Amino acid sequence: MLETSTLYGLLGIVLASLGLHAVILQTDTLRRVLAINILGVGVFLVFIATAYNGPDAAPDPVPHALVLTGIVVAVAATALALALRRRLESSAEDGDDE
Amino acid sequence: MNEAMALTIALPLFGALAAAAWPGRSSVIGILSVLLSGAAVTWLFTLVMTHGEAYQLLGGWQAGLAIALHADFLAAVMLLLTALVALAISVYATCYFRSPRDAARFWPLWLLLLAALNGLFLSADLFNLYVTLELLGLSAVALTALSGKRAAIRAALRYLLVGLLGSLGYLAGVAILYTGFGTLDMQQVGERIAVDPASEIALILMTGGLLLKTALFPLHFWLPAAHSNAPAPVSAALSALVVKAGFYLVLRLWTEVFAEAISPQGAMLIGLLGCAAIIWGSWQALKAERLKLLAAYSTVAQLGYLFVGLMLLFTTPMGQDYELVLGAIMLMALTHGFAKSSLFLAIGVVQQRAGHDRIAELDGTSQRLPATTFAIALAGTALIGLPPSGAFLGKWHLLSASIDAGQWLLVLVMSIGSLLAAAYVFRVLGHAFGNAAFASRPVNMALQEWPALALGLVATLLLGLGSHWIWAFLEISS
Amino acid sequence: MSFDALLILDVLLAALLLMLAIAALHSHSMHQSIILFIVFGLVTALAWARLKAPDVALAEATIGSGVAGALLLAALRDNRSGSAITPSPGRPAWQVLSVTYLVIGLMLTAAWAFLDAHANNSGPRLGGLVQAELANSGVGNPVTAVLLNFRAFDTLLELAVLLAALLGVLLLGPARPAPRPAGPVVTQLVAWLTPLLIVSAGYVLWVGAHAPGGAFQAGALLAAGGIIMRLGGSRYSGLPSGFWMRLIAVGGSGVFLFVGLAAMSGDASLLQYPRDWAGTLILLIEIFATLSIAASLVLVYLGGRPDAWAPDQERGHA
Amino acid sequence: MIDLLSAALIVSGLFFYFAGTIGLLRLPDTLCRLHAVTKADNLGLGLLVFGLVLQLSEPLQILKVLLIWILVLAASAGGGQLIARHVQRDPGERS
Repeated sequence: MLETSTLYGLLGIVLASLGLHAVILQTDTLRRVLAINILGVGVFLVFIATAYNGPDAAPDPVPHALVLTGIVVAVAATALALALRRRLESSAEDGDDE
Repeated sequence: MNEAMALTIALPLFGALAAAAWPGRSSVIGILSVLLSGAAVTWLFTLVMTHGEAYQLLGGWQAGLAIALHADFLAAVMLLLTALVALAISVYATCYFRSPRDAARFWPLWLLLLAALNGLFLSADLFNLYVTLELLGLSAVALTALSGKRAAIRAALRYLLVGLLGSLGYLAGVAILYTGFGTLDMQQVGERIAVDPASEIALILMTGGLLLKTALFPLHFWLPAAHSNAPAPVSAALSALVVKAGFYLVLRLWTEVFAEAISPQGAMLIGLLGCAAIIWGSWQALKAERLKLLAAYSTVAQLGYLFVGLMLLFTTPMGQDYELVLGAIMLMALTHGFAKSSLFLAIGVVQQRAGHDRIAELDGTSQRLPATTFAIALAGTALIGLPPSGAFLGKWHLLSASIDAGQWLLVLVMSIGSLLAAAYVFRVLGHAFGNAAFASRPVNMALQEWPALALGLVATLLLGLGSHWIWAFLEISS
Repeated sequence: MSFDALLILDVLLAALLLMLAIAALHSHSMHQSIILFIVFGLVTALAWARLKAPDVALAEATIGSGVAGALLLAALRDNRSGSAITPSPGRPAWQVLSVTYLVIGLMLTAAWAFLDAHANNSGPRLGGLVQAELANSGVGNPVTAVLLNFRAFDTLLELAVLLAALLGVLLLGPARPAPRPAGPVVTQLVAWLTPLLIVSAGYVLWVGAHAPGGAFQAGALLAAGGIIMRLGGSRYSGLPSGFWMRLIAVGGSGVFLFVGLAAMSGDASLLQYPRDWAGTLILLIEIFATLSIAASLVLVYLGGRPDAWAPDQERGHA
Repeated sequence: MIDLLSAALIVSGLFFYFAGTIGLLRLPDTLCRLHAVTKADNLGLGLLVFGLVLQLSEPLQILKVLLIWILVLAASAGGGQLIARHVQRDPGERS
């Protein structure tokens, strides 16, 4: 029987796989960062799906807190990656290759 | 006892915040924090040695709800390694980062890195470990990019993406484990692990993610660029400590959480990858034209020994042999930690003096920088595994365990690896001791030369001659 | 509403998310990819809300989709003003094929393991423990209780992660030049929205003690205010400079750590708040965390050290 | 009676949304699409909001829904204006 939490859990696994596939095979940095973020959302979905206890019961709050932490970590990492990329692009202009 | 655990994490973190808030005073704050957290680690170490393991539930909540900190012998040893290497690197860094701007950038990130390492060694909670892994990864990446050179930025970006992929793989495993077992506490998960799909896939995902971060062959592709383009003190920390943290977690997860779920084939696979790492890494190190690249590839090879040890751990029956192998792994990790940091720091001195690190042009180094050359020689001795270094004993026990287990391939690989290591070390020393005019003037750089020397001495003499306490303690505690 | 009707919504949401993810990852134009990613984030927020995770939905909409989207769009602008976009070379077919098979294999194994684990274990898990101890945590919202009390150590380290990323971004060079001044309509909109965002950040922070919300969502809302001000042409997004800026950036983890250490007296462990004070201390920590998170997110959006700041440091490198 | 009125308002609101979306998909250039989307959606949203308000009893909830309406109006006005300016600057992106 298909139920809500199973559906979202499986969706999370599929999204994570899509992200993994793209992060390995894509070559553009921006797209890789995007793929990492989608991979992260997939993993978060598994957590939240596990926490769901049906339409009438309260969900488990622990995975919710973990995912909140995960979202902030993901945005921090994204910011660092984009800053590194920007530096790489700007030094390409100056041509200071070693 | 519990204060000691909290302080080992809190002190460097506090130092990082203070150094970030007062960039003008960052060097002073930095050295002070490293000393204080070193003192806390020493305190914790003596407590663990005298009273046994320490365990604490943070916030006073019950197990499962709270995050647990756990200091056993292995954690205490890794903390001590980190504290000592960090002290040497910090002293070195006060000279290396002379401009206030560089110092203000280095210290907060370096202290965050230390806090992450200490937290990682102590944490007994699977999700908390993920957060420490990310803190470790991001601060290490930022430090790698410190020089601002294009090659360093490029290496840092790749290091970041690979690291993120690794930690998300780990996190995916944690998600599956939580689905299956409903807890994040390592001990509780360990009790519930069985040979079932959830355990197996979590084992694969978490180990895979960590191997990517630990750079086990063939997942090492990012390491040489990152380790060889970072500033010398950062390279030392990356090679000696950061990759060890990944290995430490694999060792911990395999022995404490997944022990039930690990098949002999899985252990074999890790061992074979370790063998490939030894051969490939040593060969690339031999071919390297720059000293830092040599040192980085040597790290790839040395990590291979640790994983060969891990395989032996799972093919040797419990009992005295098990402790022999575990002790050998720890000794190899310790020796490599001290020796590789010594080597990178020494290379940094050579690079600053000579303006380059091309091996073929190093002739005459020994006359200008005798202490540094001696440090390179000491570190090389430990990397080859010659007596009296700690690696000698470590390799000796790994070899005898392989012979006992009838694993002749391992014996062959470790022998070839040692020969290759001897070749690449003597290639460097041959040039360093060669007679030639050395382009730079002699300068007194005692504060920058002795950390490398001290680390080299620990790796070769102290660990080699005084390593019996490791086994003595392992026997007592079992 | 019947259970089945909602399941149809679930299936539609899942299909939409899948399509958006595939389109975002494989669209030909990067600009389109990023827009699709932002939409993906917003639809994900719907999925979180559907799974009864309103805290996560708020965070996803503000941080995961909002701030991350703004960061990505700003990064795309770097591309246009900077060097030409290098045409990305394709991978050889054997690589594509082997990676695809590997990932599909991993996906199927993981799905099988998930189904197995999910079928065999469905209990309250840690949720039961949280409910049992919630009254002792000082707050009424279980997610806030986990974040700031039961697993406060995670959150402390997470603020450190944000700080590490911020320090990394700052050392990589000066901020992007301010955008050209926006038109009158937008300027007016910004002037109008900013106070509203500040008020709603305060509300979300306050309400987080007993309802969905909290420091992270509030911090992201404040950051949104800063980002909008920047888009409206403000140079520093309303941030103070120099010492005060640094103090705000480290203040969140600083106050957190200080409270955690101060609580450590007698038998109490790190971060073991005195029971009667827990609610107050958590609010105190959250206020400073909100400011830190907001300042850090705006600073990383600016993309580096704003040029007029930190006169004690040299400008630029290359 | 109130239920009926509210349902009628919501359904007609949805119709305008539908029309706006068709316009977005079918109209030839950016400015036309913008026109369709902003005009039709604003009207649709207004009808939707009033339909919902009829269902609510607590004043605070009504206030919240009205606040959402005003915010979305402001955002779509600002956004629409930005897109239009962009098109004016780069006529190449008209289609």
